[in-house]
Parts: sequence; structure tokens; C-alpha cells
Amino acid sequence: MEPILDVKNLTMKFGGLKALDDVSIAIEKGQIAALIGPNGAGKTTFFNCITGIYDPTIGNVEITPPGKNTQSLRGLKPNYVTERGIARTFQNIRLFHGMTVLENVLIGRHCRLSSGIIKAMLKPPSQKEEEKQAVYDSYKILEKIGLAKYVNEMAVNLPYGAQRRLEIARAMATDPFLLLLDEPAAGMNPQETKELDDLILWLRDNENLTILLIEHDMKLVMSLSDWIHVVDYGKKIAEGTPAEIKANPDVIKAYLGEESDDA
Amino acid sequence: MNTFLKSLTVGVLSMMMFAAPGFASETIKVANAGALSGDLAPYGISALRGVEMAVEDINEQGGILGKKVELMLGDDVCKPEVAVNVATKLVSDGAQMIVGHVCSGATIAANKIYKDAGIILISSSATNDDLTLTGEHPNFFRTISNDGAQATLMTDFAKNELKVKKVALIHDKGDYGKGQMELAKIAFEHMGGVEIVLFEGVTTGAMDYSAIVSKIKRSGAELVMWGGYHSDASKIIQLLKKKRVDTLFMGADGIYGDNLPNLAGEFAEGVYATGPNDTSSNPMHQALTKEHQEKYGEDPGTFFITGYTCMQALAAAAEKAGTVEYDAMRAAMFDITVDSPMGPIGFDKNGDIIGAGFSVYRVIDGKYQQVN
Amino acid sequence: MLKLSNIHTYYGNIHALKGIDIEVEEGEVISLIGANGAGKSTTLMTTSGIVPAKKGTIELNGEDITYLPPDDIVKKGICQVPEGRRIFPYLTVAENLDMGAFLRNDNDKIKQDLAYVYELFPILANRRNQAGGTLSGGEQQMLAISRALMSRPKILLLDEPSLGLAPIVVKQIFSIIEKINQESRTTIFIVEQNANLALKAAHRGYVMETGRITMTDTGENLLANEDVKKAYLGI
Amino acid sequence: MPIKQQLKQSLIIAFWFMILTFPIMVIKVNTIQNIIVFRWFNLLWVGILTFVASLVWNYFLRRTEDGKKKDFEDDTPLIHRLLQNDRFRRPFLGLLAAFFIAYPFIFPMYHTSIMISALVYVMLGLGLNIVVGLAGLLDLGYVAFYAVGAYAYALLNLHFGLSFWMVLPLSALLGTLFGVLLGYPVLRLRGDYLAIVTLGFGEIIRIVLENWDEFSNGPRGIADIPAPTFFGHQFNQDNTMIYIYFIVIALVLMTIFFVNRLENSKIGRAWIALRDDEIACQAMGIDKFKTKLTAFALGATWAAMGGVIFAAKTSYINPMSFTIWESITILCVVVIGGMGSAIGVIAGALVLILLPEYLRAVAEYRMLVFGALQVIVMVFKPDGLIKSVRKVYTFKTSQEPQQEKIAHGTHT
Amino acid sequence: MRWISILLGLSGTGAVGFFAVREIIMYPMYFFELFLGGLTRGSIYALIALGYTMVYGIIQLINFAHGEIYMIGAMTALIVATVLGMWGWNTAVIVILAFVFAIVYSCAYGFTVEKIAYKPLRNAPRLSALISAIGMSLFLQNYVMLAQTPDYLPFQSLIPDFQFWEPFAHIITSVEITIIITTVIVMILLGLLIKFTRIGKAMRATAQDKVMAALLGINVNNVISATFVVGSATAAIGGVLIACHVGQINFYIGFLAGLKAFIAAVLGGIGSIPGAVLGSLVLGISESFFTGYFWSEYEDVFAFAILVLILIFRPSGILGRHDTQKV
Repeated sequence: MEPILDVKNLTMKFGGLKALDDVSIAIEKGQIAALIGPNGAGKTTFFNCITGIYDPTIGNVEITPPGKNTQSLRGLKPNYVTERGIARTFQNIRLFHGMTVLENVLIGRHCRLSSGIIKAMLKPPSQKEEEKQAVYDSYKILEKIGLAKYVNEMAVNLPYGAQRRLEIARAMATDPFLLLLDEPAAGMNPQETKELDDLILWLRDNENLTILLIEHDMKLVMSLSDWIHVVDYGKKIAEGTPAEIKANPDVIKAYLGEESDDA
Repeated sequence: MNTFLKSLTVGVLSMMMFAAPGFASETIKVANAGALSGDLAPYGISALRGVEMAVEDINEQGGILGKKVELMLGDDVCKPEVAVNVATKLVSDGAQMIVGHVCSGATIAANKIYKDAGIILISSSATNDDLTLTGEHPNFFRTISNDGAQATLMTDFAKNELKVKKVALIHDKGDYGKGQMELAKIAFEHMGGVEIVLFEGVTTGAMDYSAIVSKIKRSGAELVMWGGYHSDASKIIQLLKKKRVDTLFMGADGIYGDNLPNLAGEFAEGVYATGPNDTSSNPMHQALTKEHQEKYGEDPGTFFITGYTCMQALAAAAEKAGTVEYDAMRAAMFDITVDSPMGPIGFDKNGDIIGAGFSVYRVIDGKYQQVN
Repeated sequence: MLKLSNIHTYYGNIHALKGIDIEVEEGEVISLIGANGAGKSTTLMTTSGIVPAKKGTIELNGEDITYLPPDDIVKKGICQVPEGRRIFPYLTVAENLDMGAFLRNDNDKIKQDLAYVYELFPILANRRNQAGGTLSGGEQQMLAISRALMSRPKILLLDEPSLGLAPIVVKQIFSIIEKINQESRTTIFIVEQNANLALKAAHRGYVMETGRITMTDTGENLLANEDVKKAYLGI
Repeated sequence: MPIKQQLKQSLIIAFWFMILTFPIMVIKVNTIQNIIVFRWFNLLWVGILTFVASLVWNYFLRRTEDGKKKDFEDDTPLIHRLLQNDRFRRPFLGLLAAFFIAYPFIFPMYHTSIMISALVYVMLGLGLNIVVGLAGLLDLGYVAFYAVGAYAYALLNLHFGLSFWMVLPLSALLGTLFGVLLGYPVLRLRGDYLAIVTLGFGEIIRIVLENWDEFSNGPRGIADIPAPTFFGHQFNQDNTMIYIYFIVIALVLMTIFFVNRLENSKIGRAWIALRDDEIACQAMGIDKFKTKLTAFALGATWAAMGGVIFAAKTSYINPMSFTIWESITILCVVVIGGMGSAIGVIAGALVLILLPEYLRAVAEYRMLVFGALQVIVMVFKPDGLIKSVRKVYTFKTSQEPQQEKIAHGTHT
Repeated sequence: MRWISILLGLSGTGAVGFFAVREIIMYPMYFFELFLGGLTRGSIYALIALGYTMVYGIIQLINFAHGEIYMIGAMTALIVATVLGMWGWNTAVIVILAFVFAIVYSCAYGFTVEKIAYKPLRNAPRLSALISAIGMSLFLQNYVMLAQTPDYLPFQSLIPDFQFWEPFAHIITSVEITIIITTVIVMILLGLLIKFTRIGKAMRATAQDKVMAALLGINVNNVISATFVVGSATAAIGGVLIACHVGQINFYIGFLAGLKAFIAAVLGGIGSIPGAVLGSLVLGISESFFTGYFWSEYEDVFAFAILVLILIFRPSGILGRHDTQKV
């Protein structure tokens, strides 16, 4: 089977600095994959290259959405990448602070709605219908993620953990097949992390999603991932199952440290 | 919020107060409209002072048709859209005659209102040809000659008296300045024998004109003809002199008056300008100048005398017509001869002044002196 | 030596601290743990005078410093390493350190201290002419701590020193923190997510929930406490 | 702060201002006649005025700051709260409508005339509000589109004899077209870079109009632009003014109606989201560039229509009416009124345009007062006179899923 | 399509290049003259642009009232010089005192304006601060107009007009030379100030991160005030020199000068001090050449066209920092 995401020889230069150096990563359908590595290793840059925020210097990103042909994402603007079915969250929460929870998710629905300016001004029945449907769909997503009780709250007033989940809900609203999570557990307490763990598994199993995540919480990564990729100084240094990675001496040296159990 | 509502109420109330109609006609209402603020204010204020002084004199002598004259003011900052509002205001406040406006553009815009309301308009300074020659402004008169006359004078003088062969026409891109230079260009082309080596506009108020000065020098022009006002002229003249570019400099009434010699100081020596005929030998003119000196502590500005004459002409026409009704007034305007500080003047069928014209002046010892 | 009593702080309309009491003794390492949004960072920002308290008093060695502007508080010897490190991105490493010693005039001692931090973090010495913004996260954290040390603080406030760092770097940072405390007797006040690490390193700890202090004890006791274990250690 | 200390502080401030204003307020030089006048009384006035002003200023500044900290209650502006109240809304709107309908018949023409100017600014303000208030794009060259509309009417009428009613929709299209043309190359710029480039475009259009005589008649401008006709009937001057007044009223209502709908649509949401966070927006599948361009072009559309009205009302246009100050004034209308708030923009336009007109009584000082007021309003009400209250989408769970309704209500 | 555009581009560049080379060879003095004129103009822009860029760098505010500070500097110099001149003081003393007073008063105004119109708005939306600045600008213009006069006032050059030896007499005046030299000196001093002094370091730190600067013991309010003071001082120097150059001032000179200088600052990359100078020189020199070789009517159009072109290819100006937004 074709990998659902196939990144080939990705290199990204900023001025003289190579943030990514010939990184190739393939992700199978239905996998939960993790990308780990020290700070500044290029993990977020990798996400940005896939989602079109950066245009990689060399390399190609190919996707094979379920039931569709393989296509290249090279040179696409971020919004087109999203339209093709890749959604993401951000390391530092980027919610729209002036908006309610529902509206945040509605923004996520944006690219699946069709009405334009003229319709917005004239408001024909079809447009009203679409808006209604969008609100309904958004609410359903919130229900699934477990945020339904906050639906009319302002996003900024949510507890921290809920804000992180809202980012996921918002990403889900774009109907993705591949979800990229950038440090979803950062700043969460153990209880919240546990819930996140469950949510990610649930998303994979019930929503048919493939998930790639960046995370520093090794416990989460090790328990959740099917496959782990390790980068350091922009280069991929290892990949394998959690058990293999834990035992990999290069990874221990660069990232985990000697006693890798207590973090 | 409360404060906002309050201020709104105050606003509405004050509007209602303004709204009280002003037709209690114990007086004759004359309005003076023009730039009283902004960078062209010196011109507007000089004209206003003339009008004010004339109103005082007329009222001392018993007013017009036995009624005192009441002067209303409108400030249009020389902007057409403001002029329209000002005109509307003056008309709604019951003005029966208007002196103004100062700038041609504002005058053209505002006159639509006056024309419809049937009010005579007389300007001391709007020189644009269109105002009289197109026939679209039948209610318009002026106590200053038009741009065409001025341009002819300038170009004739340049060719016949100064005997220049190459001339640079520089303007400030404004309606007045550019209009002047376009007329001059046509006149030169019509006459032949003088080559226009440069025809350019510069940005008013710029900090540096050295590039255009270099360009003038390179063009080999013997005369720079300037369309615009005194402040930019002064900058260019100074730079020409400082950079030892030996060209003559000539402008129209925009640089006539004391403003330019005052501003440019010694650098202004030798600058030519056209301006309303010198009538300073007229005893009335001398008396008025003296009065101005006493009242304001300075010499009168460019349009002081023409402004005074405007008011005189209106008074004379009203007296002659015996009424301030439009048709009679207008007819009378063509008939009157006013004994003004500029000498006896009248108006031709277009509304242009008869009996006054332009002369050429040159700055000698810090003052403009007539040369032709 | 530092005493916060009944501190109330507002962020705009949000009542962030609802009557905080914290005491820090000289030479101690104190940890303040709690969930995100509990008000830990606000506690530090209020202490540093960036978000002044609305009510309550902060005393330093008996002197009231509640309403002093931030720069005067630094002059009194309280220096903070804020969350997110806040390195000056366009200043070089050396210039960043120089800014740490902004209030000092004793050039000889500054040189000594500079040598000391370069010894603590040799990597900074190698990068002294590199712009701060080009350092990696771990290096930036080291630089941030060194920069604060350059002001010779009596009390060092550390906000989330482990945030977003690789496990190996986190360990290194915490060992250095302990070293600083032992070698120069600097009082250290740490705010941390990572309760495990923070409580291990601390003499005493405070637990904070939604703007209030809910528990305080020695580090070991807190580590052993069932509630803490459940809520913050995930055991 | 104790009174005594305050007085002392104000005394110091007064003293400082006396020194500060000394050369300019006290010494008046006339370098033409070499006269110096010392006006010592001014010094006294400055001292007294600044002393009082600083006391008042400090008092209000402290009050605003205290207010900020303890204000937990609903900070929705009064007018919005009143408008939500049905009992109040109907009579209020009825009265308002009655007032505006009766207005030109009660007041003399001058008041109608300046009210038209103010209403044109309401249109312009609402249009710019889309660009600045909703989409967060600082446009300092908005006047360019205003000029496009005005010249479109003047020229199309001059050369092809097109009437007002034909040009009005045409100019809207032209405005949109120019919005796209000018927006296309520059909308990738951020923040103040965008501001200065749009300012540049505004000036470029004006300079071209000024110099390209063959096209625009140069600085002489275009005169005798006809007023709109009523099914071919031309009114006299007074009635034309009233007629234009009602046309503007209709256009303003239309603007409010459409802008409101846009704001509460998918596109409006995208604008606001884009203002908050561009990157997140793109990750949500919003085409950043296209969305910004839409805002820019729509803003231009209204400016162009405003321009047509302006030309029809003034009957004479020349490039001097479209300087950068005009753009700044429109921006002030939006910001002082309250960015993002339609009611605010209306209030802003009425205050900023009518105020200087009524301040004509103190003609000399009006711009001084106007400038000072801008500072004061911004210092004490940084969100503008009427703070924007956005309608937020709320979801009512009590309803059956299939008949979900979007309820518009104010978030408190 | 691509080839056509390349061909067009090449032939265009070629034609312009040919024209330029021919011009330079045939009239080298004219070229030099325009260059020097542009240099003067650029220097003038630079003196004002420095203040813009410094203030922007530190509080991200377009200080609209900066042009008025420059005007007040010139006005103060005029007043002081006239008064002292009438009291019969020595010319050299007058020149020095006029400059000193202009600088001191501009600084005082800059300082006060910040305290009144910007400081209370430090946490307000950025546009509010901009409108406040516009209001301040209007206020100061009208204040000077009402307190003094709306007329243009002649400004006796404080710098004696010096007759150069021949080929240069046509090309440059003593005032222009003074302007260029002063700008260079001010630039160097400012560079040293920013790089090496305590306050300069504090300014750089504050510009990058205000909260962190405060946490290191820097009094941010004082640093911001200092920035306004330094920016106002350079503007005052510029004001006096320009007044000498054009020989007149009035209350309105600040607006246009400020606008041009602001464009120059943006061109160079707002917030960057070398950028402000480079942007000013680029703008001044290219304007001068454009007027000299093409049509002065479209000088400003050309200036804006350059701005748009440069910003399209370098969205943060010539020397601006290209911040890739952190994601």
C-alpha cells in the first residue's frame, strides 16, 4: 500500500542555516506516528514545510488521500494543503481569541462552505441552509471532542487543557484525513494528558484519521505511537517502534539522556 | 456614552438655533467668502480687510439704499467642496451679495449655488478665464483682469522688452499656476520667436528644488517664468541665485505684492512680476494704505485694493438699481462707473473689469516698481 | 526574606491571584507548582512589579516593595527568568549577558561573574558572538539563566525552566540550578509544570490552584502526598 | 494621591508648560519688519490653563484606570444595550427615522448640505471599516477610490453623457476593479508597510489626475457636473439638495444592511479571524490573499459610490479634494467612532464632520480644538466613542438538531 | 511568456543603461550636480527619518507628530536668532545659541508629546495611538499658527553663503555641504550612542522586548522618553538646516517633510537606523535623477513607485529585518 504521507529528501535552508537536512519520512494509513527530537532540531519546521507555510528548498511531499490518487503538495499555499485534507494544531495555542468556541470551529468549516460575497449579501435560502448546517456540524464536532458544554464561551476563557482540545476540534472541522499535532500535551497536567491520550486513540479508531505528532512527553509518545521518527540538528537519526527507539544509543545520547524512565 | 448623548442633544439644539431664518431685513447682508485659514489665507485676509474697510466707509455714509451693510464671513480654505458648503450656508443665512471667492476653483464650484439663488458674485482675485469668457457664470464679476490678459502681457514683455529667446515655464501644478503657464505657452507659441525649453511642474512645499534648478541651468533658459505663489517662488529664486544660475525670473500676480521681496530678501532683487496696475498715485489709494497702516501696523496685502473696489461696485450697482434684486442689480453692474482707489472702473459684457489692467513690475531695492 | 501576603492581582478583568501568601527564606530553593492558568507566572510577574498587585503587600527583608516599579525591584536584588526565556534575539550572547549586568558598575566583578557563567555553561562561551535568536531552546534557557545571574540577584525567580526542552537538557538545567544555589547561596524560587523535577530540587514547595495556594510543605512531603501525586505527578 | 501632592504636581506641570511654550507663545517675531512683541500675558494664561488642565486630566486618567480594574459588569455601550431592548428599539428607530425624514424640510439648505457631506463620510467610514476594522488592513490611501468614483461620474458624464443613475452602479464596479488592481500587488505586505504603500497609491492617483490634463482636465478640474435626475426630471437647486440627501440616506441604509450581512457571513468571520491570526487562518483553509483582497475591493466599492455622490453634490471636482488628509479624516472617523462598530462609525462621521462645521463660530481655533479632541478621545476612550460589539454565533442546545437556529445575541 | 518578459526586461534595462551611459559621458557635470543635489535631499530626509525609525523601533508607532517637532525646532531657532540679532549679539554666538535652543526645545516638545498623547495609550490598540498622533500633529500645527502667524516667515540663513571656486560654484552651496556633513556626523554619533552607551544598549533591549528589559532593571518609560528626545534632537538639527536651505518657514512645513521622511524610513526598513539613512539617500538621489532626466511633475509618483517595487521584493524594506513569523 502507498504511504498516506510520503516526504522525500526534505531540505530547508534559512539563509545559510540548514533547519532540515535531507529528511525522508513515510506514514502509513491509520498510523499514529511521532516525531521527537531536541529543541531546534527542526520538528516544527518539518510541519511547516508539509503544510505549506514554508516552501522547502529541496524535496517533495506527496500525499495519497484514502480512495484518491497520489499528489504532490510542493508549492501549494497552506490553505490548499488544508483543503486537500491535512489539518494541524500549533505548539503555542493559536485560537482566535475574540471569538467563541463555536465560532472557532466554524472558521475551521470555512473551506468546506461554498457561498461567496454575493450570496452573503443577498442571503438566499441555500445560504441560510448552509450556515445552519455548518453550525450544526460544528456543534457535533465539539460534542465528539468533549467541549460541547463550552460551546458559547469565549475561547480565551477556557481552561488551558480545553484550549488545546479546541485546537484539535478546530482542525477536525476541516475534514482532514491526516492530523498533525504540534506538542498537544505541552503544559497539560497528567490528568489532562491522559484524556488527550484517549482522545487521540479515539480519533484514530473512530474518525479514520492518521496522526503525526510532535511531543516531548515521552510517556505519552511511547504509549501512543506505532512508529517514532527522531530528528536531531535537522537530520533524521532514527526511526522505529517505541521499544526500538528507547534502546537506540544515538537517541539516548542526543535526546533522552541516561535514565529515560522518569520524565 | 451619556456624554455622547448629551453632546448630541446640544448639537441638535444648536442646529435649531442656527436654523432661525435671517431675513429680518433691516440691514443688507453682504458676505465675504474666501480662504481665511490655510496656506492661502494671506490672500484671503488681504481681500477681506479691503472689504471690511469699504463696508465701514459705506456705513459711515449711510449705507446702501439707506440700510446699513452687515458683513458675513465664510472660510473656504480655497477648497471647492468646502466652498460649496460655505456658499450654501451664506445663501441660507440670507446673504444678498457676495464678495469672493479668492481662488478660481472654489469660485467655480460655489457659483452654482449663487447662480441658482440669484445672487451677484464679485471677486477681487479669481482670475481664471473660464469664469467670464464661457458665459456660464452670468452673475459673476471681478475687479481684477483675467489670466489671459495677464499671460499676454507677460509673454509680450518677455519677448519685446526682455528680448529673451529661450524660456523655461515652471508651475506649481495647482489650478492657478498651471493655468497661467498653459496660457503663457499658448501665447508664446502664437507669437513665435521664443523657444520654450522647459515646461514642468514642481511639488509645492517641497524642501528642496535643487534638481529643477539644475535642470533649468542645463536647459539654457534666459528667463524662468513661474506660475504659482510666492513661497515656492522664493525658494527657487534663492537657489538660482545661490547656485549662480544667471536667468531672469518672472511671475504673475501670485508673486506680486510685498510677500515675495519680504520672504526672499536680497535674492528677490530683479524679479519681474505682473500685477494690477499701480494706482498708488491715486489719492484714495494712498488714503486707504495709510488707514491700513494705522489699523494693522503693516502695508496692505495683494488684494486689499481690489477687495475694497468690489464692495464699492456692489454698493454703486445697488444704488443705481434702487434695489438688490438680481436682474436689476445685474443690469446696473454693466452701467456703473465706480470711482475706486484704482481709478474709475466699470464692467464689460462678460463681467470683466474695464479701466484696470496689469502692469509689469520689478523688484528694485526690496520693492516692486513699475517698469512698463 | 521575601514575603508575599494576601496578594490580589488582576489581569484586565480577570482576578488572577486571589490572596496569595508565600514566604521564602534566605538560601532556600522554593517550588511553586500547579496547573496551567493557576496563576503561577502571575505570581512572579507581580513580585517583579510588571503586573502590580491590587491589594496586599510584598516585603523584601522587611521592606515594602509592593508598588515599586520593576527596575527598582531588580535593584533590590530580585531577578526573574521569565517563561519563554525572552532572549533578545538580535543581540549577541555576550551583549545579552551584558544587559544582565545593566544596573551594575563594578566592572571587575562583572568580569568575574562573566567568567563564572561561561564556566557554568561552556557552550555560551563558544557562541558569545552569535545572535541570541539563533540559539537552540536549551541554549537559550542557559543564556537566560546566565543573564539573570549577571545581575547578582539575591533571589532568582525562574519561570518554567523546563518548558519545551528535551529531557536531557532539562536534567542539565536542574542540576545547574542546584549548583547555583549551593555555590553562591542564591535563593531560588522556581515555578514549574514538571512537579516531579521541581519538588525534587526544592527544599519547600507550594501548590497553587486557580489563584490560591492550596498546600505547602517540604519538597519530599509534597512528593509523597497522595493528592499531589494524583493531580500533578500522574501516578 | 493626597490633594496637596496633586496640586504640587500640577504646579510643576504648569511651570514646565510655561517654559515649554515660552518662545512660541510669548515672543512673536515679525522677521519682515523686524519687530518683536513680548506677550507676557500669554505666559500667565498658559500657566493657569495647564494647571487646571493637568488636574482634570489626572483626575480622569485615574478614573479610567480604576474603572478598568473593577469593571466586571457588562461593558457593552449603552446604545447597544438600548438597541437590544425591544421596548426601546422600536420607538427609538421610529423617532430616528422621523427625524431624518423631516430633517431637510425643517432645517435650511446649509444644514442639509453639510448633513449630506457627513452622510457621505458615513458611507466612506463603513466601507473603510470593512478594510480596517474587520480585516485589520491599515489603508491610508482610501481616498484613491473616492477619487475614482468622483472622476468616473464627472468624466463619463462629460464624454458620454451618462446619467447619475447609470454611473452609480458602474462606479461601484470600477471601485471594485481598482480595489483589486491596487490591492493585488501590495496585500502581501504587513501592517505599516501596507499603510505606507496604500498611502502611496492614493497620492499617485491624485498626482496623475493633477498632471494628465488630456484625461482629467488637470488641476482646473471638471465643473458643471449635473445633479441626479428623478426619472428624467431635474429639480431646482434647493430640491436637488433634498433629493441628494434622500439618495444618500438610502445608500447609507443599504450600506449598513449589506455590511452587516457580510460581517455575519462566512466571509465576515474569515476577515475577523484573519485579523486575529493569519497563520492559524491559513491552516484552517482560508485563502489569506483572496480574503484580504475581497475586503479591500469591497471597501473600494463603497468609496467609489461615495465619490459619485460627492461629485453630484459639489458639481465641481478637482484633484485637491483627494489629498491624503481626506484619507486620514476617514480613518479618524472609523477609529474615533469605534473600530468595527457600525453605530460607532456613524457617530464618528457625524461628530468629526459636523463638529468642525459648527465650530466655524470659533473658526480660527477649530482645527486646534479638533486636534486636541482627537488626542483626548483616544486617551480616554481608546476603543473609540462606541466600542464595537460583534454579534457572536451562539448555539442553543435545547433545540432539536435538525432545526438548529443561529441566534444572534450579544455576548456579555 | 517567460522569455518575452525576460527579453522585454533586458531590452528595457539596455535602453535605460544606454541612455544613462550616454548622458553621463556627455554631461558628466550635470550628473554629478544631480547626484549632489540628491545627496543633500537624502541627508535632509535622513535627519528627520532617524526620529521616525527610532520611535517606531521602540514602540511600533508611526509618530505622526514628528514633522511638527521638526517645525518647532526651526521656529524656535528663528525666534531665538531674531531676538538675539536685534539685541545685537555676535553672529557666531547667535548661530550656536539658535541651534542649542532649537535642539533643547524640540527635545522638550518630543518628551511632552510622548507623555501626553502616547504614554496613556501604550496598551491600547495601535491604531488609537496613531490617531492620537495625528491629533497631536494637527494641534501643534495650529498652535504654532495661532501663536505666531500663518504667513511664511523669511529665515535668514545661519550659515554664511560661501563662494566656491569656479566649476563647483554652480553645483553646491555652503548650506548643502553643511547639511551633508552634519548628517554624516549625526549618523556616526547616533551609531556610537546606540552601540556603546548605557542608554543605547537599553534602547536596543527595550526595542526587542520591553517586559524583559524591565525585568533586567531597565526603566522602560525613561528609555522611551530618551528615544523621543534623541529623535527630536536630530529632527531639530534637520529643521534648522532645512530652514537655512530654503530660507523660509511656516507652521505647515512639518507635514510634507515628515511624510517624505517617513517614506524614506519605510523604504530602508522601519526600525533600522542604518536603514533610515540608506532609504533616505536612495529616495533623495533617485528623486533627483528622476527630476533631472525625466519629468518633475511625476517625482512623487516615482518615489512611491520605487517604494512599492522595493517592498514587493523585500517586504520589510532594504535593511529591514525579515522576521519569519514564529509558528
